[in-house]
Amino acid sequence: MSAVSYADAIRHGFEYAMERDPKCFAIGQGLWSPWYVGNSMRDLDRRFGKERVIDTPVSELATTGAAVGAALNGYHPIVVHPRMDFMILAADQIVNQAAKWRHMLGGKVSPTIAIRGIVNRGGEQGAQHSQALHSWYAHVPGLRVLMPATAADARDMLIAAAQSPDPVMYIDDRWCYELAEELAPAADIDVAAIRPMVRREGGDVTIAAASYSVTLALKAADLLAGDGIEAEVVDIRQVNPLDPTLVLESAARTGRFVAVDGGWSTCGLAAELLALVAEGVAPSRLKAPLARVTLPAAPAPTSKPLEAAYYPTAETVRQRVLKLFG
Amino acid sequence: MSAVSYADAIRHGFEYAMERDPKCFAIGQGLWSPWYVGNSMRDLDRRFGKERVIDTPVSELATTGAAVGAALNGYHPIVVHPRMDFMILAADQIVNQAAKWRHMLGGKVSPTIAIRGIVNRGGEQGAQHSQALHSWYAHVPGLRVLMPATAADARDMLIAAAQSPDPVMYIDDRWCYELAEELAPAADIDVAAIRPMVRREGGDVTIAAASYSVTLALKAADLLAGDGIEAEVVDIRQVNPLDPTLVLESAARTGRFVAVDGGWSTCGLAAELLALVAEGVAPSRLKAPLARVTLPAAPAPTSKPLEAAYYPTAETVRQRVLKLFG
Amino acid sequence: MKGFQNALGALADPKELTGALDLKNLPTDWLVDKYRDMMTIRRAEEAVAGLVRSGEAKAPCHLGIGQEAVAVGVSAHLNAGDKVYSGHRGHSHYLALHAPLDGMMAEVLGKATGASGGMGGSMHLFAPEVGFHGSVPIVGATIPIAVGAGLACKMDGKGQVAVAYFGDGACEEGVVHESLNLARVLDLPVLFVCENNLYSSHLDIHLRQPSNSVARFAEAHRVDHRVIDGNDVVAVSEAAADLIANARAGKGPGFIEAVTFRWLGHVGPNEDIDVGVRRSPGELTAWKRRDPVRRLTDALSASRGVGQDRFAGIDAEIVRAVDEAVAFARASAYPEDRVLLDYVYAGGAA
Amino acid sequence: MKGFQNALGALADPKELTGALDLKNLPTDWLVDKYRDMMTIRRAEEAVAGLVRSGEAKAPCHLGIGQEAVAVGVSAHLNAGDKVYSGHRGHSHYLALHAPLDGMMAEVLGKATGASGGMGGSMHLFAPEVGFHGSVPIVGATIPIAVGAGLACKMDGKGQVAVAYFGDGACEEGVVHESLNLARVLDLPVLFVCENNLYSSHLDIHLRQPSNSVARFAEAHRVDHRVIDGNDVVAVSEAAADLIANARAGKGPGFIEAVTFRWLGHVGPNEDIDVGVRRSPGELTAWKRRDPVRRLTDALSASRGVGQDRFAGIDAEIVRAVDEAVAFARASAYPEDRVLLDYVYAGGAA
Ligand SMILES: Cc1ncc(C[n+]2csc(CCOP(=O)(O)OP(=O)(O)O)c2C)c(N)n1
Ligand SMILES: Cc1ncc(C[n+]2csc(CCOP(=O)(O)OP(=O)(O)O)c2C)c(N)n1
Ligand SMILES: [Mg+2]
Ligand SMILES: [Mg+2]
Repeated sequence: MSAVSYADAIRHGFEYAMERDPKCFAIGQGLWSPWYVGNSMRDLDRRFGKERVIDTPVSELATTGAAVGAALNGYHPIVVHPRMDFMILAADQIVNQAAKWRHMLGGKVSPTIAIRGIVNRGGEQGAQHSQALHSWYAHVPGLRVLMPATAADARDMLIAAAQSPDPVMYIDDRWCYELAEELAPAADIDVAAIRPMVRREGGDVTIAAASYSVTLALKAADLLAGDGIEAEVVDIRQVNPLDPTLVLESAARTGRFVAVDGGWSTCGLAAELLALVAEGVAPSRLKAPLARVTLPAAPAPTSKPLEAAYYPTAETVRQRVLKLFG
Repeated sequence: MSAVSYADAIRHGFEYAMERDPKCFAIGQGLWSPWYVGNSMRDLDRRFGKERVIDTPVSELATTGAAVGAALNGYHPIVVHPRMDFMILAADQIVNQAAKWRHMLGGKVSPTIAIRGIVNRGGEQGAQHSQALHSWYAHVPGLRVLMPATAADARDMLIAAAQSPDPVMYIDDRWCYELAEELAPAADIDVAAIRPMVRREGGDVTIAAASYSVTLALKAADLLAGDGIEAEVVDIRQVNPLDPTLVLESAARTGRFVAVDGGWSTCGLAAELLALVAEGVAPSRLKAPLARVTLPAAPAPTSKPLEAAYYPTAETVRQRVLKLFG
Repeated sequence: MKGFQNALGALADPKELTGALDLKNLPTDWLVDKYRDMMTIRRAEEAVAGLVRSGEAKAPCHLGIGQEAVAVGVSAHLNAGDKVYSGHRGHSHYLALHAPLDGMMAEVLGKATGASGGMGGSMHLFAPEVGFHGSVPIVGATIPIAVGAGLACKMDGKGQVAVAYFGDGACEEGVVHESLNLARVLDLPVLFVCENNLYSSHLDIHLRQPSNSVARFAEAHRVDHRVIDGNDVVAVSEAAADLIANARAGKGPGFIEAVTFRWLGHVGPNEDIDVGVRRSPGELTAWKRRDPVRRLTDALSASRGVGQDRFAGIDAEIVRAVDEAVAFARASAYPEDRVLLDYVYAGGAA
Repeated sequence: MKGFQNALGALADPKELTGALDLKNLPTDWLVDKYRDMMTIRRAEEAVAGLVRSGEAKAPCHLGIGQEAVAVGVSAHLNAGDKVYSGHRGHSHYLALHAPLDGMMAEVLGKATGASGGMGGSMHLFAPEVGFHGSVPIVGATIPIAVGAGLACKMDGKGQVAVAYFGDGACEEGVVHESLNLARVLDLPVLFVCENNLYSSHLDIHLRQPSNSVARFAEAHRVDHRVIDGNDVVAVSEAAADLIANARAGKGPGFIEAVTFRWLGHVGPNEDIDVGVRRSPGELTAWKRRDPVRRLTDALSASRGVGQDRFAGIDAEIVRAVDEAVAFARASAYPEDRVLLDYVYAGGAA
């Protein structure tokens, strides 16, 4: 067996889900193009046919709505939005419709839809081609929000999303696409069972993150080991609904907590993680104030040096952690 | 002088802003209807003419975009969305455009737009007619988010929004419309100067809130006084950018902190407030874990008893505070 | 606006088309059934109006009295396997499929026995067993959802169709345009039914669009369309028969513009003639002369000799059924608190 | 899709319309100026292509080589008081207004001297002093913004107009439909210019719409429209003259569908014939025969006797200007880090 990249793992997830379930199909912009979604869906149209891998007009809202409609009628569509920025146009169908139909119609119908929003930033793409808006969707009850940090999760969460009885936001980050690891054979996955997990153990500080930020956290933990600090890294994985058990246990044990997130700070995922710890861990157990590492409060720039200043790195995380020991 | 209601105060704000500035105009659905936006804009069309108070087709996205366009060309439009739920359809123009044009075009142009989103819930209106999504907009750098809690602020923040050099989300809650107080003469207001303020002093616990939740917090503080607990109530007012100074000072002093918010919990305003305190106040100064009072993680129901179970009351806040002293 | 176009002509002029319907060669019993369906809708909505007036119903209720012929004419060609979606003014679309009266009344009162378990109220009805797959009040939202239902029908390959009901105001939402294109490009079996009642909330169409006929959008998207008198159940039925048959046969979507008028205000039980920017008592009185029910009974009496007693007998049955449904609704319990969280995710609260 | 309609006929057939332009009675100097404008765009975009190839430019660059006649024909009737908005493929719209070449090159490289201070790159240009009020890459986003600019023009009452450039793909976004209606209902001075290059990214229009002509949307919204050969600068100029004059005179919006073709791929400097679902080397070669520049020079040589030396002189000036702009861009500094926060709110960081 050889290592599979995160991008290929996504494709394997599609293949598994679509092979297992004839009611599963994919729809979105760029699905008939070899280079569109970072090669993570290459040749799916050839394999499953253009009737099950549907490329669409430039109509985010109706496309997403149509997937909701198919989902309400026995299908398991996976809608693909090549950038989260464009997906904003589909927000009504995601937030007002997909998230609410089960509840507001009495629990009798379920939009079994997976909505894949890709974070595609850097490369001087600028303010409208860089956003990571997972915190918006995490705010909305009724949606499940999955953010894979590893190749294995990229595949398995895709399968879970495709098989989920609830609407799922599946959010992958192109900065993860080169991550690679050997994968066990694919299997069915229960979305409700996807919970936070420890990616690295440590007793001095807890660093919680999701998606690409887990990579940063792990690199920072390596650096911190050199500083004599053992960091525990918790990968949140399912950011809504968020099971706080592991985070609370780890933070109570280490007494120091830093959340790292690739989105903005205010009302973002890092804020939620801090709030959970602040509510759930007695102040007497904390050895330092809690901390966040997020994007600065600004739209994404384009210019090379500004991009370098804008995106946090492992070193940014390390510095923030070191302050807690200052 | 006699007391002016919150709803009338909003109208006075429009009157002042439009009288002072011929470039200020209002646009949105229902503006020619006597009963549409809770009477908060009654007869403005008669007073200023239907060319400056424009009722529109059912087109949230283009209407908001058109206001952005007018704002980029020397005008100060106030777009009115009778419900925040419908405003989701305009999210691209708010988040991708209004919030970003200044930054991404080099600081040389400013969408001087005010976007009024009304929270209109209760009354068995259900999941798509009840949302309070202020936390979404607070997440987005470039937007200012104002949430008036009193009649005076309802008027003054409207004026500040209409005069702001930055795009402003002005979010009012129809549950506040009956609040009334005497108002000083209207004056120009600098939006950047709108900061949190203490609505009630107290030394035992800090309750922070915005908009209608301030009313709940004040009522809860009255109840708590009967329990022998003096609560300090901080009205956040401008929830983005959020100046944390006062919140941190108060929380450090009382050692107990509860955030009350009319939105959902996960990645919401209450989470942000807890995160700020958890970052900015040393654990040693805290006498109890921090706490939130928010909506349950569910869409709004319609049925009367479920609405009663869904919306927090002053008693809910009181109980949550009492636990901190348990 | 310059150059508003009255493209509808007589269809938008309430002085026209007020006489007895042309019944073509339709069977009398079939027509009497349509009478029963229309009267059921009307009496049921009158009962809802009563519940709102009495304060028992609190949820916003948008009544469609005066518009009954559209849903009845369309539903005549639908079956339980088809998938109907509607919006805020959906009672008629639900009842025309013979969905349970008591479920509707209970839903209006927010009771656990309601069509949506009391979780939605008047604006959220659900009866998939008869083909009513849901209504929601975000204007335009169910249109792409119906397109997706049509995609499911096409994939299922059983000749079923999806129907989207919406209004002239909804045509101003961009999603309508996207949905028409998508249905056309994918050749989906979707029937778009626009009830053009010439108003969106308080605004007359001439204040919102440059023409009073919305079928021009179907034309732009190359979707086969018919513009008809929406107060003529025979005309609606004919147009629906045609377009539904085409959709079942794989010929793609169709669009009906049914011109009609609502007798009551945008929301609630009053006429609201003071609220509309142009709506006047005169306009309303004139439109009531184009009553879809009366025009059918006139024709049935005149050309088929159906007697007053037959109508009266039906009316009595309807009144009884509506009364029973209201009593059922009143007697029903509210949902339990636990469903507030139980219905959010499959398998209960997270 | 069933029944795709080739409504454009010869306009969409690259074997047609390849000869010298009909120059009508337009002055030779005016026409030579249009040559200069088109060649400036072409050479500038070729230089951008070079910067992308060399790795100096990283931001996504969408080049419009082959489409130069549209912007040049439209801009001939605009002045600095007008308000032009564009999208991801906006270099030509910017340059046709004679906005600074060096500002564009510097912006492409993300330098502080760029049109947007280095904050936007190729997809975000800004030169309000010549009427270019901004381009952004969310497809369709600047269309309602241009409508609002038109509202400002109307309120200003100075006879100015707003222009929205967009593509055939953008027409699939609902906001286009909402924007056309709003501009029509409010009678705004807005010129909608659709560059129909028959592709949206990798997809041919026949895979996305039921007809290859998008002017049907203007028709549906009762917006005055012209469908023209977008590779004929004279035809574009005539249509624009007409519709802009009407808009200035208070007659409301206009719509131009300019049929054209891009020679390079959707993004970047390559032809990408392998990427398009239908785009082929043959199609591209055929379309290059409808070169808007060559058809103009052929006509100027044949019917106005303009000599090769005059063109060569202009070309030399252009090459020099482009080279200088690239050198300027390379030599310029990047923005300072502090602007990252300073540009978020008025008066600097919050
Ligand atoms: C997205 C959205 N915008 C606005 C509204 C408020 N609203 C409810 S019904 C309605 C009018 C719709 O008119 P039309 O589509 O003609 O239907 P009718 O009421 O005439 O049946 C409006 C504007 C809404 N519910 N959803
Ligand atoms: C809202 C949104 N959806 C999708 C995209 C991705 N995208 C960028 S350009 C483009 C094609 C647009 O085609 P067209 O409007 O015809 O313009 P052209 O590229 O042909 O000039 C697409 C789909 C985007 N930028 N914004
Ligand atoms: Mg209507
Ligand atoms: Mg194109």
